[in-house]
Amino acid sequence: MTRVHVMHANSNRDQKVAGVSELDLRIKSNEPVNGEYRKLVLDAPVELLERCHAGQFFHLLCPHIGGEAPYLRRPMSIYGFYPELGELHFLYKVTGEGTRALGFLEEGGTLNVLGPLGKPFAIEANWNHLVLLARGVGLATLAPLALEARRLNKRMTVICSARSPELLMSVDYFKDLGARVITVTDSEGTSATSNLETIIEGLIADDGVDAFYTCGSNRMLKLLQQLGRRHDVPGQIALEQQMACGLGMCYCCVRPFQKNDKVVQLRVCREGPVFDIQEAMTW
Amino acid sequence: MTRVHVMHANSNRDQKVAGVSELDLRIKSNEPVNGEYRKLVLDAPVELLERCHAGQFFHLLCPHIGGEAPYLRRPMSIYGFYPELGELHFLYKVTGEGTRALGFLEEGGTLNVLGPLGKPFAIEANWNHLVLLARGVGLATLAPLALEARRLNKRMTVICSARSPELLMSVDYFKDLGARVITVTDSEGTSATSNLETIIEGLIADDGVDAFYTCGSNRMLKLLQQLGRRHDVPGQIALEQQMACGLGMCYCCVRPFQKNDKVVQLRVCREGPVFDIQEAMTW
Amino acid sequence: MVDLSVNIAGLKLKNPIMPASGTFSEDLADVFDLDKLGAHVTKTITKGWRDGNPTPRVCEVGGSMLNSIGIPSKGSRYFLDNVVPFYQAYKTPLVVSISGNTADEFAALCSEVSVDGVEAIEVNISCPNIEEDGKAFAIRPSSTYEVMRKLRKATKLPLWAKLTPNTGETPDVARAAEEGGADALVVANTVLSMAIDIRSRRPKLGNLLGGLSGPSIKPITLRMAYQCAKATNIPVIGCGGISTVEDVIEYLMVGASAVQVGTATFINPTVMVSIIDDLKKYLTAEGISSVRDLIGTIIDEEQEDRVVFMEAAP
Amino acid sequence: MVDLSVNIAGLKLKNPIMPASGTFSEDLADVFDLDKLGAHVTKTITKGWRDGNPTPRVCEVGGSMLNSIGIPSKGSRYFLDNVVPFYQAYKTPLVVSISGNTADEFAALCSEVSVDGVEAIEVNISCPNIEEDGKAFAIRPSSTYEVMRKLRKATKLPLWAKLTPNTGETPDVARAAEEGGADALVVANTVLSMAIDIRSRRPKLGNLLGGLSGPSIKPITLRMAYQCAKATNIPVIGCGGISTVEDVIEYLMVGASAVQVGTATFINPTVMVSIIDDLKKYLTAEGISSVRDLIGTIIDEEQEDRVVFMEAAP
Ligand SMILES: Cc1cc2nc3c(=O)[nH]c(=O)nc-3n(C[C@H](O)[C@H](O)[C@H](O)COP(=O)(O)OP(=O)(O)OC[C@H]3O[C@@H](n4cnc5c(N)ncnc54)[C@H](O)[C@@H]3O)c2cc1C
Ligand SMILES: Cc1cc2nc3c(=O)[nH]c(=O)nc-3n(C[C@H](O)[C@H](O)[C@H](O)COP(=O)(O)OP(=O)(O)OC[C@H]3O[C@@H](n4cnc5c(N)ncnc54)[C@H](O)[C@@H]3O)c2cc1C
Ligand SMILES: Cc1cc2nc3c(=O)[nH]c(=O)nc-3n(C[C@H](O)[C@H](O)[C@H](O)COP(=O)(O)O)c2cc1C
Ligand SMILES: Cc1cc2nc3c(=O)[nH]c(=O)nc-3n(C[C@H](O)[C@H](O)[C@H](O)COP(=O)(O)O)c2cc1C
Ligand code: FES
Ligand code: FES
Repeated sequence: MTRVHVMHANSNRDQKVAGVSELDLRIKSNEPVNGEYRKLVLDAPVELLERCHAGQFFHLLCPHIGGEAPYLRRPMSIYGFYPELGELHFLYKVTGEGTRALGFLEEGGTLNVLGPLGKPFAIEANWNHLVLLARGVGLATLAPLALEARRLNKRMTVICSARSPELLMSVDYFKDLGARVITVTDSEGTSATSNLETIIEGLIADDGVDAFYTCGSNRMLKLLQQLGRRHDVPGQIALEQQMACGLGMCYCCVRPFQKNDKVVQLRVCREGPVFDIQEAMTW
Repeated sequence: MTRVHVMHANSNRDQKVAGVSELDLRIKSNEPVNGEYRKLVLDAPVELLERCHAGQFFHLLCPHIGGEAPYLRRPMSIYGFYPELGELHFLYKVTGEGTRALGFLEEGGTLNVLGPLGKPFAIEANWNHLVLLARGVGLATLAPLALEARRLNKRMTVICSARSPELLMSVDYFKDLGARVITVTDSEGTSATSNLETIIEGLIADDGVDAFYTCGSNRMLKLLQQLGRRHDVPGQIALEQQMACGLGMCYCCVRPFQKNDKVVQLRVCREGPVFDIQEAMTW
Repeated sequence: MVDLSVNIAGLKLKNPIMPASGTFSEDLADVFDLDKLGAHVTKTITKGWRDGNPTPRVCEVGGSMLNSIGIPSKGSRYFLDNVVPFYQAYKTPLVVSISGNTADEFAALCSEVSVDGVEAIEVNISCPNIEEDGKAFAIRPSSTYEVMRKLRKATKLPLWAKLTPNTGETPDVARAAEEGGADALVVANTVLSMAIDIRSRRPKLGNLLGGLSGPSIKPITLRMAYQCAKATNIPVIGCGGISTVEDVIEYLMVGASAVQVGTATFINPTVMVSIIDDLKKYLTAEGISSVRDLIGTIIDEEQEDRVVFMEAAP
Repeated sequence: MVDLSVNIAGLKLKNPIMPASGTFSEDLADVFDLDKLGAHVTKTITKGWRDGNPTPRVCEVGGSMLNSIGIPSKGSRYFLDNVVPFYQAYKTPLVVSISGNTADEFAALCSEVSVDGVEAIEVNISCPNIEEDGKAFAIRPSSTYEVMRKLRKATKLPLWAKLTPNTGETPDVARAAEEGGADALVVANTVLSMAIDIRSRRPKLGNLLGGLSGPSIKPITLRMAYQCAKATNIPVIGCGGISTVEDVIEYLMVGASAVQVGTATFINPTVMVSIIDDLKKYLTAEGISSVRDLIGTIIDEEQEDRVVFMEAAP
């Protein structure tokens, strides 16, 4: 099996040319997407964008404005990277001090970013039908994977989950990339695990599924682990953990993983944020 | 002798009506006066302005803007208080973090002020010819005294000192109040102590002088102490010292004073900032 | 109506908010009605006259401050004749902070200020003991115990021992204070620190070294308050870096029964009044009827044991 | 050209800027050329495997951070086989930080890592000594002296003793380390602290307590660097809250011969490189030919005596 796009930023330790950049990027726009999310678009050099891969993240130095004074950087998945346009996109949810501060950023200002960081999603050459399962801001992480899959001419089914239909995001984005999109919501009562199981079992029966991709949610992880074991479908999950350095130095971002019958602590920023779905541990 | 305007904010300890206010005031303007100084005009309630006296100060909570993050408040003399206009004026020199932050304040914003604080200048009823000796930002402190003297129909001579003629400030302000203004500058070689001594000796000989007022400078203090002793002219000096609380609680702002052959430490914020010229100690 | 009152070793306070010694005086009466406070705590006094330290006595350090005021004092006579009567005009209990260079001098002052109008004595044992090697009494459990024994014999009033963060043995010192007779612990004083002006190459404080106070020390003194509450059975009064109601709630949750607000009053002289109001609002919003129901409510079962052996961060 | 080189107990560093243990690793090579640094200092290792502490392992506190990483370690074997060789590709000297639960275990590891490619050993004596009462070796002069004696016998390499701020006896501990055989002092580790989340009522760190680092501790560790430089005749390496060249100059002026940069690298991973550049610019602008001419140049004659007896702020 040949893996594509698993070019870990750190793969070549001897290279004197640094694989991770720390840069002040100009803000092109920073608009609300719906009540809870905002999209941040930065002007970025092509050279940087060409080193980006789906699943990787940047570590953002959130500004001290609007009375907010976040200290540590904040990790944020690459939502989109467009070397053609010279643009780097993030999709974020305003939750605390750091993301509130991001919310104050204005066109023309700058933001200091560190990246690209972490291990990206991998798409094996012989995987043809990919199933992406995303909820909320998890979409941010899976969006560039869909773009990648499209470039590689893969078939895709994207299951988007949200609290209510109004909060569904990026449905058109995925459709435009040629994906089949299935939406489920809490308010319509379609997002329960049992229903998801039925849907995915259906996909496997109809079409065959070569790989699962998801992020963050414990409930979805459990479901995909079961389905994966049942049908021998591999998968990858992007995980989150609080970070200080983002580079692998501080060991604050570890999570437990199951590796050959042993539980090991791996760094989300370095060995992740993308991990094998069967090795990830539910919590 | 009857003293006027020595109504120390704290004179009546039992009063339940507080004598010192902490208020957010609206900024009316904040303009440069010349290269080094700026004038800040705040909208203030009449009730507050009516409690202000020349020589008193406010303790300003400088904002966290422009990358500056001053922690303690900064003491600033009242440069002007106009109950008729509802205005409180400060004249400040940008020297460090706090005053740099003040420099960023914009019309329409607010500034938190604490005051009026400290003991004001006193003008005895039988003093008729007052001599004010000021250099640099010391003018800020003496300006409202001139206004006060004018209201009391006193004769005034104001000696303004500066590095060069361009840096002389408030000359017209004092002239408009009917004062005789004498200017001396370093660049013209007229500001030396010996020349000041000649000028003041002249004033005493011609006119008689009833009181001296000055601020801050060691050199002027020495001179006025000598002249005062020589001709039995009383005087007052406004002094500066670093402050934390501004209210008299922390004892960080003490300076030594000569009281009845003993050296005592007095608080500039509470027993001052205005002190008897003969009690002040040169440094 | 929510109940803000707390009980510190028999002394009932109408609310748990009081000033920290040295950051409060009669002068604050110019700004608000001092009867709003839970208690009045005076600047530390010594028996005789003291000038205090050379200026500059304060400086700023990144969002906090250093001070080396020293303990300028007009002496106990002046204090009894002038300061105590001032506070008698208020209903709020008066707590007098005292200090001494030797245990005996300290004890003598303790008995001298045990007068009508004084409701508790805060003993500032964070000051140097010149009989031993100049280290503060509260640096070591042994010297803490000894000075507290003498102080205990000198007064019938409640004794609050004010501890220092400049020690590696907080729980032991807390226990020693309790065994020596302290009725409550005030946790804590300032952290020994320094700043220099690189242009003049001189220390920013006239006294070279000084005490760090303000937001920077909160994580340190909060940890100490937690340790002291676990280590002893006497009430802990939290102190260090408090400037908002959230800070107060943190201290109460880790086990403090009341708190002292210091440096924040310099930045915002009415901060204690705002905190009292905000505390009422918080309790009302959370549906908690008494502030006492917050004390020691930290959820730490899993981790508690670990702390016994943890005296230094790794 | 200005001369940035300094000499730490016989080890020549091309500049005085190095990373603090635990805030640096091979991974930083992704960001800049590690040969720009004065030295490489590894994360503390222990003899055997250790998992480290439960998560969350870090939290923010008002412009600084707490950590309770613990000392996750893959053990000495992994270290010698993988980490030491990585750094051999660089010309910069490698300093290995080690720790142990008992003095003997500590000494055994010390001799084990005394291999080619390692130029100095930093001994993290700020970690708990489980043989005694769980207090860190560096809290008391006696335990400092004892562990340093054993470590001294275990290696011929320069020994740098890393002290803790969680003590009331810094000058005594510094002298004890010197007498025990330390060639240099690293001053200092993090300050034991705590933070809680008032909504969940839980500690913000999985380990309950953690170490405070970043700007908040600079006044404390700067004071310690000053005390250590006065108390001993060995070089002091300043550490704590450094994020600008001004901070470095302060440490050098109070007597440090070099500095370590920790938390600032998390905020700005290239900060050490900028500081080296800024230091060159500063020296050039001031007309100082060697950085060594800054060391210990604080003007403190008048106040120096006072400090001898000052161990706690008043
Ligand atoms: C690899 C990775 C990719 C991510 N991608 C995205 C994304 O594309 N869009 C998005 O909205 N969010 C994303 N997150 C989550 C995002 O980092 C947090 O929402 C953000 O850090 C919250 O910061 P705050 O100051 O607003 O919140 P606060 O709650 O005030 O943060 C306090 C501290 O906790 C940390 N923290 C809080 N929540 C999280 C979290 N979920 N994960 C990690 N650290 C957290 C913060 O970084 C900070 O150190 C990602 C997280 C990781 C680890
Ligand atoms: C009673 C009084 C009245 C004053 N009136 C005026 C005025 O009308 N106009 C004016 O321009 N300045 C005045 N000053 C001086 C003014 O307070 C300082 O220039 C200002 O505090 C400097 O702050 P900074 O942060 O800009 O400077 P920095 O040097 O960064 O300040 C560092 C610290 O030193 C203190 N400090 C620095 N210089 C002085 C000083 N001269 N006096 C007291 N503290 C100082 C600051 O308050 C701060 O705490 C007055 C000072 C006093 C005591
Ligand atoms: C200017 C100043 C003077 C102080 N004087 C005293 C004192 O006389 N006695 C005392 O026990 N503590 C004194 N302290 C310490 C405070 O009471 C308090 O313990 C410390 O400042 C920590 O609280 P904070 O962070 O809220 O200021 C003083 C603190 C400051 C800032
Ligand atoms: C995440 C983290 C991990 C650390 N790990 C270690 C360690 O393993 N060994 C050690 O001696 N110090 C360790 N330290 C302490 C630092 O080396 C340094 O002493 C401290 O952070 C103060 O410096 P700073 O303020 O520049 O960060 C660690 C600090 C942090 C923030
Ligand atoms: S965030 Fe530092 S190792 Fe992952
Ligand atoms: S500034 Fe606090 S007493 Fe004067």
